[in-house]
Amino acid sequence: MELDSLYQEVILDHYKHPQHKGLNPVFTAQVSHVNTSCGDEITLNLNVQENVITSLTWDGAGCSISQASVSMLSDLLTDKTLEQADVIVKSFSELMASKGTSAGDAEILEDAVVFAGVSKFPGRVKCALLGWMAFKDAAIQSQGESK
Amino acid sequence: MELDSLYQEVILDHYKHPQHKGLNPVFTAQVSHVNTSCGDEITLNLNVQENVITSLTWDGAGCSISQASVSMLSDLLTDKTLEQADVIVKSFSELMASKGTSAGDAEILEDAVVFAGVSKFPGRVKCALLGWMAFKDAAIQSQGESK
Amino acid sequence: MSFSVAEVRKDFPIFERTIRDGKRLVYLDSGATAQKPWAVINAESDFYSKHNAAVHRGAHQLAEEATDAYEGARAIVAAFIGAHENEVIFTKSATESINLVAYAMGNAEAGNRFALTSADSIVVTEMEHHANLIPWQQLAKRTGAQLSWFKVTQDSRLDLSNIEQIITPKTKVVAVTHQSNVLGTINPLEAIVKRAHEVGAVVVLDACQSVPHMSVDVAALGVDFLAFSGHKAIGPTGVGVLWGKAQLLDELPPFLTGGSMIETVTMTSATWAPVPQKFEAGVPNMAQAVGLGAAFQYLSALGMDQIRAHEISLTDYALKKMLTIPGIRIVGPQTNESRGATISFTVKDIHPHDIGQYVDSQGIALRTGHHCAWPLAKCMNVPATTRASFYLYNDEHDVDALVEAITGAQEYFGRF
Amino acid sequence: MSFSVAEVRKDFPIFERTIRDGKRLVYLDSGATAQKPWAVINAESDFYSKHNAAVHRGAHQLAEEATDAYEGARAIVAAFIGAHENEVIFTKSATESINLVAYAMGNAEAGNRFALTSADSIVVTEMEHHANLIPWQQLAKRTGAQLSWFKVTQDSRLDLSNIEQIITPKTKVVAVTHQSNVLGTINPLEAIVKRAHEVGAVVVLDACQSVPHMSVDVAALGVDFLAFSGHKAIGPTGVGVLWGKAQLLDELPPFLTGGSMIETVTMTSATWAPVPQKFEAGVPNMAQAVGLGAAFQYLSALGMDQIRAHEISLTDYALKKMLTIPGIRIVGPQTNESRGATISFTVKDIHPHDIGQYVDSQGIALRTGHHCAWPLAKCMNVPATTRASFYLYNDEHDVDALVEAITGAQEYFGRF
Ligand SMILES: Cc1ncc(COP(=O)(O)O)c(C=O)c1O
Ligand SMILES: Cc1ncc(COP(=O)(O)O)c(C=O)c1O
Repeated sequence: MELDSLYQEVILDHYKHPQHKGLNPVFTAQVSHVNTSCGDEITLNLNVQENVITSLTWDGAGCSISQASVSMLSDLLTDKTLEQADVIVKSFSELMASKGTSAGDAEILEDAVVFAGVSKFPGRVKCALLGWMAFKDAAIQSQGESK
Repeated sequence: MELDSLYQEVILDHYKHPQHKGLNPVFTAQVSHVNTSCGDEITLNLNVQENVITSLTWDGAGCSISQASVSMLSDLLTDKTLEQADVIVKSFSELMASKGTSAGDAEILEDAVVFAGVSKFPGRVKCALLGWMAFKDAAIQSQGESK
Repeated sequence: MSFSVAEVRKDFPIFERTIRDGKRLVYLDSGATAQKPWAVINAESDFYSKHNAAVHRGAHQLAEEATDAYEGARAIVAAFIGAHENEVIFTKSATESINLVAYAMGNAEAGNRFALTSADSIVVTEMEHHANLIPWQQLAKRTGAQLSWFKVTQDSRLDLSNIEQIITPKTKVVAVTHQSNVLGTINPLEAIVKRAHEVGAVVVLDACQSVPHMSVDVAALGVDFLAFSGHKAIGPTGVGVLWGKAQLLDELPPFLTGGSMIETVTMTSATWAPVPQKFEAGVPNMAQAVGLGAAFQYLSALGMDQIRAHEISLTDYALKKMLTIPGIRIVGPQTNESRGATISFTVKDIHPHDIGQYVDSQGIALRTGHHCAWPLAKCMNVPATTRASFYLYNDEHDVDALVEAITGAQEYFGRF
Repeated sequence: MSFSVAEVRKDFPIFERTIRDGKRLVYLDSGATAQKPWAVINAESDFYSKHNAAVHRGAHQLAEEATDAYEGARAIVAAFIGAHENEVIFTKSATESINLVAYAMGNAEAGNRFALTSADSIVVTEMEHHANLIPWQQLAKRTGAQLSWFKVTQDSRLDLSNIEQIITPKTKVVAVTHQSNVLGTINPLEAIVKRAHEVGAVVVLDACQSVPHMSVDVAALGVDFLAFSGHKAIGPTGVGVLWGKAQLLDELPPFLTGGSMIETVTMTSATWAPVPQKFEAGVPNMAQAVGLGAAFQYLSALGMDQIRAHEISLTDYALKKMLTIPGIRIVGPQTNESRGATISFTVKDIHPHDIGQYVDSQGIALRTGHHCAWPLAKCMNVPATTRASFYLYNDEHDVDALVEAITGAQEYFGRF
């Protein structure tokens, strides 16, 4: 079933067992984003020390895709440098814009390549990107502060 | 030709030789009306003495239909009482709303029954009514003043 | 029901197509926009291919025909809602209709009955669609007027217990929806209209979800303005209606300005044409107005009372069947009293968006989210809902398909 | 010309009908509204019969298809005028587009670059259509800003000799038409844009009469906002476009408020979605936007430069032939320099309305009156004119028919 390419096991697994959920009170940037078409909300707390993401935690309510996506995002980016994070975010954004034509770069995205299936569902791309866009903002804020 | 029912000889005659054109400076009411869709303008000076229209003069610029119509209006109403005028105006308004189905009451409207042809041309009904609507307003004003 | 849904569906070409690899289309999203019968599609095409010209302007045959078609549509719309022709204004949508009233009030100068100051208040409700909320928020902001609102009770009804405190002698306008696009609740208008008129306020009714589904008579309702969209009433997109009482429309300043709404114009000033022209600046959405006329002729031929009866019986069936699904919560009246054929719901442990996606894979179209009524979602304590909305082309098979799909979704997402 | 008018006419169904008892339709009123090819009519029908759903909202296949069609149309429109997609806003008409800018500026608060006070000025011209005049009069009235204007010379051109006195450091906005809908004059924009930007003002271009007839590139023109209507460009009624520079649209407050243009909403406040959604409240005129996309595809396939060349040669022919008629006065440039295919005229001793009526009896559609540019009529010292406006489906036979009919009218009204 076509639907299975959207709701991959890994995605539903992250949805049911979200990683890094619960906001760490120590952070260098806090950002809240909302999906205006459905109301999904996510708050991210990002902590950057000497250019390294020492913690990335979140809270929010939303559909399986938005929740699983932010869960994987946190997993992937924790302990990475901001430059490494940037590469990963770019790669993920490209994958989501691919309309099902890309399989994703597993070297960079690891488990998150399962979102390749989501890119076939234009209505859900925004869900998948919600946490990632929030992270982008948070990273800019953190850099602004460290300057 | 269908057009001939619009441009009757009497109408073109009044257009070329307008009656009562040129404003009489003595009046009990002065009213200006404009046809918003084409810009035709008419100013009426109405003089009512003891309920009788002693003079009805006008000035303006417009198409053959609007000019001929106000010319005939002045001819018809001069020396009539306001009550007689009211009957004539009602009869003319009904004729113009008839969409070509009425021949008009020649007893009341005299020459103005030629406007029966105009009622077939929805775009021109407004032209024919321009002076008559102005007269209606002027009559109300005159009555207001004599009260 | 006194018409055959199977026959009705034949008039709607979209049901000839299939969805998601050959599945039957089950369209349960008429609350967002309705499907169109050939009668409407052809009315637009015919206008373009045979009578197209700018109305009210040209001195030629096509312009006469186009004007007749356009004004004929106005007459049909007026008759449909029990109004006078010159009280019907064509807009592009209900959203524009409501903005028109709000902006025009904002244009009113001191002395005009619509002029608002910080001494005045505007009343809305907690169940309004954003289209009947934000324009009033903005008007309040521009004029300094105070915004107050009726709350929604936990059983999905307007809380009118404090009506005298909400609608006060300061109130100039009360904007309320006839039927909630989320809950399905049909609001009792009598008390609101009575109290509003008592204090000299006008009532603006958002009739988006009522005019398409039941017989609405503006005189009987007693409201002062009424707004709806053509596209939710099997009419074309790009056309809406604002109805207002003739005398009020006379006093209301214009909104959009430009061609065809003027009397005279100089470089520095202008005066206005009479209603309805005053509110229809520019070359209007002629083909769409004509299409809306065709839509109302189609609906009238079936009979609005028949359509309402059909929807009541379908809602009965749907409520009963849906309530048997374990973990379901109907967000809206649980019974079929004073409610329309719009059923919002949540399912335990499955996000509304995921429900929507699963049922879509089964060929069923419905909507998920806050349905442009975010404050209402907050007050019902749901982040979002899934909404099924029924119309004249839906039947019990569609309900069955929905119930089956919800159960399927529970299995699908219960896999782990 | 490099396309065949005879072939083009076959694409436009209206030319299959006859007028006034069997006469050939000679349609010379495209300046008011253009006729529609099957490609446009069918694009609307197809949308309704196959893909109709509310865009951006539903989580179902039809909603995805409708969104693709609607956003695809936006991309076509953007490409057609050399713009970025997110700079193209669908409105109902040029009239709405211009009102949008004027009202949104009126909504700007102190500190916003668009905020106007009595220390500011707004500049228009004496040849504006009411749609690009009255909204600015009203904005001036609401904000206290001063309204100034460029005059029109007796040879039908903008008098820019005093440009430094008209556009001053106080000027915040200059609203000007690309081509006059009465005179046919095409305005030189370079000097206006340069001076406006020098003083920090934005230029709003009314492109109603240019976009349908010539290739228009917003970047090359250097203007800041541009408005036009779909229906004059062989597109559907009920759709217009506002283009604006991305950064300016970002800073401009919203106009119509309601669904789909918000980010978050509470009972008392709201924040806005990014452009273009910020300016598209409510369920949009989807089928009409899609139809406009089809219109621009049709025009692009013929080639806008070819269409312009065709119109230039037709105007050449018409001007020469019409000037041979005794008693005729062309109200507009007498030569074919910097002018479009719109020719207004008067005929000695015959009122324009009567000319229009007579030529209509011959199957020829044109327009009489002030053409929604009343101040211009006053300044050209005519109570009204008769206007013939040509487009891609007109040819020299149509001009011949017109000239013959004018001569016929002279005979007809010369009877006495
Ligand atoms: C130059 C010009 N500007 C504005 C308009 C207004 O366009 P619309 O009536 O389609 O809004 C027109 C046409 O009527 C026009 O010719
Ligand atoms: C209750 C209600 N009001 C207003 C609207 C706005 O209608 P539109 O988007 O057609 O302007 C809608 C539909 O979206 C609605 O359901």
